[in-house]
Amino acid sequence: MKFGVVSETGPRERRVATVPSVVAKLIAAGHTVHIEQGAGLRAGFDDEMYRTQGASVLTRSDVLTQSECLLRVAVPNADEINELRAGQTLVSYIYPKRHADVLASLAASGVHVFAMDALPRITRAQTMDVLSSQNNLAGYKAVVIGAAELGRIFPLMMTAAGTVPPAKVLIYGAGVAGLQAIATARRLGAQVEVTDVRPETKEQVESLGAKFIAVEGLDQVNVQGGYVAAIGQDVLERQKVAVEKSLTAADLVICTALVTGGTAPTLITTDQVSRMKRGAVIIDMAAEAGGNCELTKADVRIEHGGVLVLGPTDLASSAAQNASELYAKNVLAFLAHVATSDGFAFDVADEITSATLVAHNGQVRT
Amino acid sequence: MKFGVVSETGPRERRVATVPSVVAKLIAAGHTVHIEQGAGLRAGFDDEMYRTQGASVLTRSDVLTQSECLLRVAVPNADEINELRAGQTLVSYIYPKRHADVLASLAASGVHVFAMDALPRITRAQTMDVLSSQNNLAGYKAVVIGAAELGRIFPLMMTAAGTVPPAKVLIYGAGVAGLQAIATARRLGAQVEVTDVRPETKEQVESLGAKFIAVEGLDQVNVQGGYVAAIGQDVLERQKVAVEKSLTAADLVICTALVTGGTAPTLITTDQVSRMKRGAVIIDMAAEAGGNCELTKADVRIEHGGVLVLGPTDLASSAAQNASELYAKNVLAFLAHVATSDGFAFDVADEITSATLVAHNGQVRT
Amino acid sequence: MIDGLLPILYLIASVTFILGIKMLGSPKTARAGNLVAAAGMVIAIVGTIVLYRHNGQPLHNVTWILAALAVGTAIGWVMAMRVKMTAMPQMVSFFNGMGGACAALISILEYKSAIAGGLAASTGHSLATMAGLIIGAVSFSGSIIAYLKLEDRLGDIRFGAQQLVNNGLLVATIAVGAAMVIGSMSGISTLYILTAMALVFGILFVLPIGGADMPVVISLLNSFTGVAAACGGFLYDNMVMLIGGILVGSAGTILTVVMCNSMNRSLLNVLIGNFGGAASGASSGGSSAGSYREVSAADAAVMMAYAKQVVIVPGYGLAVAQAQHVCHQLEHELEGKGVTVKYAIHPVAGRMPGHMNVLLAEADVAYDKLVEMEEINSEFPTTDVVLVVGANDVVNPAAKTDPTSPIYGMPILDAELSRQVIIMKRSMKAGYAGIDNELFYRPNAAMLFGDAKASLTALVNEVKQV
Amino acid sequence: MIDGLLPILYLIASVTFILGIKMLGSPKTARAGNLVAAAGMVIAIVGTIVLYRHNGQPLHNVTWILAALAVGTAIGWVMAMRVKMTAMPQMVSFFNGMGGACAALISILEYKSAIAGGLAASTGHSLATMAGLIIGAVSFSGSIIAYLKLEDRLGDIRFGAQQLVNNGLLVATIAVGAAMVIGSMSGISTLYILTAMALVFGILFVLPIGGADMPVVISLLNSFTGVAAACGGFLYDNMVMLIGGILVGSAGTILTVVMCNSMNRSLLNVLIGNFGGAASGASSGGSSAGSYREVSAADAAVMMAYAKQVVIVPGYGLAVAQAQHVCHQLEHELEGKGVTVKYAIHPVAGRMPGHMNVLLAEADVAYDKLVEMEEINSEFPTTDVVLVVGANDVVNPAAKTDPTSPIYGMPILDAELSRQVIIMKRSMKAGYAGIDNELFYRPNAAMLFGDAKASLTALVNEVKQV
Amino acid sequence: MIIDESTLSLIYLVVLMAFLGVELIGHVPSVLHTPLMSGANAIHGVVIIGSIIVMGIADDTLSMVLGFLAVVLGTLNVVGGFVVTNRMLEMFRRKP
Amino acid sequence: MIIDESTLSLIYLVVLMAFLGVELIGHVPSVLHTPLMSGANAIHGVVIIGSIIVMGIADDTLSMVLGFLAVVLGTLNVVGGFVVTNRMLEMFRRKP
Ligand SMILES: NC(=O)c1ccc[n+]([C@@H]2O[C@H](COP(=O)([O-])OP(=O)(O)OC[C@H]3O[C@@H](n4cnc5c(N)ncnc54)[C@H](OP(=O)(O)O)[C@@H]3O)[C@@H](O)[C@H]2O)c1
Ligand SMILES: NC(=O)c1ccc[n+]([C@@H]2O[C@H](COP(=O)([O-])OP(=O)(O)OC[C@H]3O[C@@H](n4cnc5c(N)ncnc54)[C@H](OP(=O)(O)O)[C@@H]3O)[C@@H](O)[C@H]2O)c1
Ligand SMILES: NC(=O)c1ccc[n+]([C@@H]2O[C@H](COP(=O)([O-])OP(=O)(O)OC[C@H]3O[C@@H](n4cnc5c(N)ncnc54)[C@H](O)[C@@H]3O)[C@@H](O)[C@H]2O)c1
Ligand SMILES: NC(=O)c1ccc[n+]([C@@H]2O[C@H](COP(=O)([O-])OP(=O)(O)OC[C@H]3O[C@@H](n4cnc5c(N)ncnc54)[C@H](O)[C@@H]3O)[C@@H](O)[C@H]2O)c1
Repeated sequence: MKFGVVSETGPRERRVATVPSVVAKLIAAGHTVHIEQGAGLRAGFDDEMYRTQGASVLTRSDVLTQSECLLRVAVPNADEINELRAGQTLVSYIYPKRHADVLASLAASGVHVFAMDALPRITRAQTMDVLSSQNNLAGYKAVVIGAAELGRIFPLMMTAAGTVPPAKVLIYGAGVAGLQAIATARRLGAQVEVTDVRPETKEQVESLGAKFIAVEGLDQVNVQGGYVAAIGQDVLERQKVAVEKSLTAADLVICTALVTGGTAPTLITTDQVSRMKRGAVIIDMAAEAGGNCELTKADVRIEHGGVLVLGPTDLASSAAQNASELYAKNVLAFLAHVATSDGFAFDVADEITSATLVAHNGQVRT
Repeated sequence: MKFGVVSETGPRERRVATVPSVVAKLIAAGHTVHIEQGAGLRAGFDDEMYRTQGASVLTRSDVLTQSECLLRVAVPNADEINELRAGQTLVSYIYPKRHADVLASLAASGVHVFAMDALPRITRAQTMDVLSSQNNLAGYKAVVIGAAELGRIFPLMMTAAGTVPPAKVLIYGAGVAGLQAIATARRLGAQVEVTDVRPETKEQVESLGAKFIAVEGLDQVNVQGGYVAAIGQDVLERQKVAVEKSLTAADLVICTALVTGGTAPTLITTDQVSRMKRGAVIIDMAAEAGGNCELTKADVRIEHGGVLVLGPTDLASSAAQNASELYAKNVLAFLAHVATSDGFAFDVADEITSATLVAHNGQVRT
Repeated sequence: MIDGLLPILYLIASVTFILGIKMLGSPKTARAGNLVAAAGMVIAIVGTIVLYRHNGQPLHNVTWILAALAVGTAIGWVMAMRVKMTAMPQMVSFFNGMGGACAALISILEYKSAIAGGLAASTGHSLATMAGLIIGAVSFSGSIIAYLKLEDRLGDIRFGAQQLVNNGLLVATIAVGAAMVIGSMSGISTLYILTAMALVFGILFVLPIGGADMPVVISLLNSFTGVAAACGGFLYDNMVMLIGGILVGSAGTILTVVMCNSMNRSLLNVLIGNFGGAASGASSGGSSAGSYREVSAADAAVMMAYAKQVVIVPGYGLAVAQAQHVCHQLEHELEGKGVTVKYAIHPVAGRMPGHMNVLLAEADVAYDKLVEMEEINSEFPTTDVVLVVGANDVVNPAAKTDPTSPIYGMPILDAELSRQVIIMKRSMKAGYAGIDNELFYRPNAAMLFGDAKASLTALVNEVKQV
Repeated sequence: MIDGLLPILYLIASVTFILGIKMLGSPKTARAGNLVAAAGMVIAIVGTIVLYRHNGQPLHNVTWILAALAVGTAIGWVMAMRVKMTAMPQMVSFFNGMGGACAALISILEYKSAIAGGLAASTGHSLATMAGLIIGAVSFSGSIIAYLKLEDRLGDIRFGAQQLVNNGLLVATIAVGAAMVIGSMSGISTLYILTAMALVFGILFVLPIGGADMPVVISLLNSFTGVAAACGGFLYDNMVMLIGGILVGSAGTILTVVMCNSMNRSLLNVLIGNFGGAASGASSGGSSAGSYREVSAADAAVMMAYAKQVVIVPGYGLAVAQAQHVCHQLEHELEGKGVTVKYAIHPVAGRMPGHMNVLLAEADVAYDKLVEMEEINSEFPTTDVVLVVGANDVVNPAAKTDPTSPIYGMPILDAELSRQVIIMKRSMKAGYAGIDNELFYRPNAAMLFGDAKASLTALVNEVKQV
Repeated sequence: MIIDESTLSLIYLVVLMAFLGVELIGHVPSVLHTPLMSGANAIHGVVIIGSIIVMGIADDTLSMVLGFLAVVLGTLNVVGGFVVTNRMLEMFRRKP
Repeated sequence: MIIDESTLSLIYLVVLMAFLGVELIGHVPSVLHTPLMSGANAIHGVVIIGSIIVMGIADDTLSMVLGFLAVVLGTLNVVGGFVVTNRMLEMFRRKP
């Protein structure tokens, strides 16, 4: 099969959908790989590296015309959708629920679409799970960037000039990103507190040496396929009360909470931010999904009463090299599941295929 | 005595020369403290906090006219020197060797100057040692900012999407900043290698779990008062050869090497940078002193063949809150040594006083 | 009056027995200990044949004695060399029975010659004779039954009033024995009846006891035989018999108790617990999937300390127990003993990507000890011991064999291929995927239950002592 | 023929001695062990007075016996209660001497009565008599000399051919003793000469030995007295004397060897090393500044395990040794024993600001266990043990007392104020500031030499076993 | 009750041996339980000494036959016991 | 050499007791060396039994006097020994 990879056009998107080592494996599996000139530069891979592994490095339009299947990272914008033609297949992030319009126009153009973000959270799909691989890096980066922004250091330090107490980090949501954020903040020496609504997260949080903020009634939270489907308003209220003290004492807050379909619950109100410490920083990883903090605006620096609120959407992308490698390997594993050297060959009834194939033969599938 | 603190004017300077908790101590010791409105804001201290501890919050000109002694952080620029009047005392960073002109004009204006950076490296002076307290924070921040800039993560991670190898960090100079950089990079999971020319640093580096790059002939290096005074050219050559492999493999390079008088030896040539990995980052903490890397320009982002060279001069300042606290406590300890509630009272023969009093009665002292 | 050399030889032999028992208690010296005791035995036997004087006369029938020794040696040697490693316990039981029979025979002969001599033997002498007879006979028949049961030629046999019958028979046997000691009963036929009673008691005593408890019973019978041998020592005022016998009697008794303790049961419970019908030993658990073995920290420690390569498979349980530091310490201790230790890191072990990396880095485990799944999988067949610490799904063979399993298709760590797998977890509960793990029931697998931190700490202590 | 009850009482007493010695070996049971043995002793004494039969007759002179007991008890009790803790070793030596004298007296009386009875005593009997006499007398005079030397009433006395004289006298004494055993010498005056020779030998034997080695010598003399007591047991066919004596003889000998080992010396070296003139024991080091004590890991462990509060002072050496993980483990073990453990963090410990924080955080030490200097300094006076791990300058009192010192004026951790300070480092070398540390020579300080990681590991092991 | 002196010594010996036996079995790792049991088993084979004596002083055929049997059985116990123990301990051979 | 039987038992007893003594002194922390020595010291005071017997069967004054002395000395050994040991062990009282 002929795969094509073009440069990502988003200004903050530094990733690339495939990397040289994966190119080699695709070619070994009998595929062909076309890649746009300079597509990997921002992730640390130059054309020469791709060429050595057997990819043909072409112009963007050549890649687009000569490929049967396009591998991408970011959700395509209108221009990019227009570049595609009917019968081509697109493998990319889509967030079909959040970007119903994008999906509709892709389907309308007759493009078959596999949404990598729609993979079911099952054991078998773990090697393909881009959400895990990318959120993991993002969780790490969120803490590192938070630490860089913060006017304090993380670890306790007893020095000749006095004792610097450890920074207090509060993390909302102990999913993939949240857990890695915990680990990273702990490594740097911060005191970490965590709130989540899935009951099993308590043990997981503690397994990383952080403190879980107890909220009653978590057993009533409805969890489906690993995602929080519904939380009672009363639980959210109790959570707000339980977290209050930690929030006002926090130096850095990392928000990662999402519920089904990738939308973000509002967990920090403007009023609460006003009560936070001067100099505190909030990194809202849920910004793309609306943010866990009322004040969050995606990719905008907001200051509110001495508190900095950041909503970076390019966290994984900021670890472009690793992120591209892992994304490419996820896609490789996914392609092994749905494609042969002669073209796609999949069973729509298969759990993985069914969930990811969001547009097929001009139809949006749900 | 009447102490005054004005806002720092440098655009990147977020620190403030005293903090509320230290104000309280100065007042308890019988002094008066005037502080410019908003001077502490960027470090996370608002006027109210100062006022509560007993400082009078005034306009800049009021502070300047009413104070006998001004406490500052950054080396004053020409405008700031003009604000001072004869007979006033200035306690600040000066770097008398590097800024002979500044010192000369301060002396010419009849200002008495204590250079906090000129403290002797003796045990007794440890509580006053601003270089230690600030470089320590800077060392931490350099790594954190490096980690934020880097397109890779630091720790080894074995995941379903593949293994991410640990980042390789190379550190030049294992002084105060270098050691803290080692500790921080190690905490985050990087593999750390270090080069220094003072022989005793080997053990110190290893005591932090990092690898010391062996260079022969270090016993001939001339160390005076904790500073490297002279290194033979042959040692530098051998060092360059020994480091080469680590440098071309490094993801992040932190430069902290300084020699007597705070000037920086050139340790990384442009040619060497060209051989480094695409995506690597160099944080040159010696930028203010000229930089350890040939390409370094203070506070300018430079890219060279996919390698990013940063020369931040505001690293300690980026941890403004802690940095201000520690600086203020250093100054407090220093003042306890040279001042009483009735005014300065010092013995010029005293090792500490003699070394720090760089301008007195219109004369530059050396 | 005894000639001076033989007692000295006997003293030397006694000392070798003491040393032997002591040395058998530590893996480092056990082999040597056995040989030391054996050498002492040779000294005692040869010394007896050559130097023993009865009423000033050397022993008669030396040819026959040597013939008997030759026959016994040949049979014993062949049997001992032929037996499979798995059949060792029954072999020990068999040999123990032989010793018991020998003691009983001596008593019978002694009684006969006492009658023949017509001398009124002293009470002590009679007591030793009767005790040797009864204990030896019980040990003989009991051991043979234990042997047959372990060989699976005999099942557990229980009947209604078994305990009552046993106790009754025991009391009767002792009563008859006592009567013969004080002289209110006598005669060779009474003696045969007494022997028969003791033999029957031995049979009934062992019959109902379950297979898992057999080692304890054998150990008990072993100490019985020791006491019987000591009785022989009394009869002949023979110090080496006395000392050897008592030593085995007391050490054997303690060993029996220790064995019960390490099964978390009392001796009484082992001996009469069987009548309750709860015959399955605590040392093997049952489940729908089969039965599993448990292993003690001490045993695990010995296995690991004598291994060439140990691979540690960390999982989510390591994180839950926060046992990473102890785990690192175990690695350290093992390496100190010349064992190669590696960590097999499964890509999804734990609950977040890189979970094990974070943990082990925290404990300062060197990066180059962490081996990726693909790489380590080829090493398992040559690995002596795999220590699974709080992992479950990542070593579950169902991922390869059971298409209906939710983890089917996930690559796993092939821990099962190694010589021995020790699994540390708190219970037989499932892991994240909620499914049973067949590995736990494999013959080369054994469970070490408990919180991983506690278990690892115990293991470290034991390894230090090996 | 002996009446049946007394032997049983003796057996009980013997068993209490065995148990007592065993229990004295572990801090947990030591007190109880002493009482158990004492109880056994009471049983043996009372039993003897009441039940002993000599030719069928009870003992005469019971009033006098009781009087003697009363006198001895009164004196012994008062002496034992009055003695200062620091003078314990010489007290033990004194009491040991009394035991030796008692044994010697018995031998003398026995010999006299043998002569009086005119019976040719058996060789064994004579052997026991002479051995008891010689050994008892040596033990008596030696112990008294040891007592006087420890009381500082006597210095080390050496002269030219001392070793030659000693050996000669020893040979002569044994020769005379042997001659009396085989009968080629005899007579009460010869006996007195023999006694005198033994007494003189005891004196000469102990005279040259240095103060630091005295405990070893006392222990040796102690086992001598044990053997002398056992000789008494032979004389009277008295089992409890025999067993008690032999037990002390053998256990005492082993103890002596163990004591030498823990000083890293051989027994021979202790006993004859003094003749070389190198009298200063290895257990106390010398330097210009004074002398320091060393402490073994085992002792340090016991002190710490029985402390209420232990404060650990980490320094640069902890980092160099990379011993942070073991240090954390020690904390854990001690807390497990109910000890409060804190870390005193000096602001400039190590080589970079926050060095100790980085280290201890790596080992997962809880932040709230780290106490700042100002805060912990007030706690030292109520701290039982301070463990200084590879720190030096930060606990150097010169910072407060010596204005010429380069560290003068630096605030320090007042470790010296605590009850006991244990310092772990590799040598007596100086730290960063390059100056000697007076703390190491304080009476409440003791050095535990070695790499901090190795020392801490040893300490952890010992603490576990306390 | 009257006990003669040599019996008394024996009683002491027995009690003390029992103590010694108990002391010897201290902390034995349970992998060594079976070998230790087996080694002890071989040691009580010392009862063979008794059967040798019986045979050595036997004068009637029955005694000879029974004695012969006893010696054979005792030898089995001794030889089999030590050999089996040795085989069990094979695993503790130090690795090269 | 001819040894009588009761002596033989005693020899055995001595050898075995020696073993037992050695076994008993296993791993003793060195803080316990002095108390242990002191306790052992008290135990060998059992020699007092001998002196009591001597006194109990003494018939001349010299024997009485020497016996009396021996008993006093032995008692000193026993009582002083146990009391001193007990005092040394005071520190091992478990904290409350
Ligand atoms: N790595 C990831 O990113 C990720 C994310 C989500 C899910 N997962 C899933 O998580 C699983 C990971 O496999 P795994 O083998 O690491 O874990 P696992 O299958 O969940 O098994 C962990 C085992 O540890 C034991 N355990 C828990 N606490 C313990 C303690 N304190 N001491 C001793 N044992 C303890 C539990 O048994 P007892 O209760 O009997 O003690 C449990 O069976 C996989 O199924 C994977 O798909 C992984
Ligand atoms: N914290 C800072 O920022 C900083 C910076 C520069 C200088 N300093 C200075 O450094 C000193 C710090 O005091 P400190 O007490 O921590 O250190 P120190 O005074 O240097 O003493 C450290 C001691 O540790 C011992 N040691 C070294 N390696 C060891 C090992 N492997 N095992 C056991 N012991 C070992 C050494 O004794 P042996 O050789 O006998 O083993 C040495 O005496 C102060 O003088 C301070 O002024 C501090
Ligand atoms: N078995 C597999 O194959 C597999 C693969 C990947 C992830 N997972 C699991 O799926 C789960 C979800 O991971 P994710 O990172 O994608 O989750 P997510 O992105 O959907 O949500 C992030 C976290 O936010 C939490 N959250 C929701 N509402 C909240 C609230 N009001 N307050 C605080 N927290 C709130 C969720 O519980 C979740 O932990 C995790 O347990 C992960 O381990 C399983
Ligand atoms: N005792 C005290 O009171 C005290 C206080 C503060 C610092 N100090 C000590 O003073 C020393 C200097 O600390 P600093 O941070 O101010 O040093 P610095 O800023 O002068 O230099 C930084 C480091 O660069 C190193 N360097 C110089 N030339 C180099 C080269 N060619 N290659 C590699 N490295 C090179 C130096 O050796 C030094 O380690 C440290 O050892 C510190 O611990 C002592």
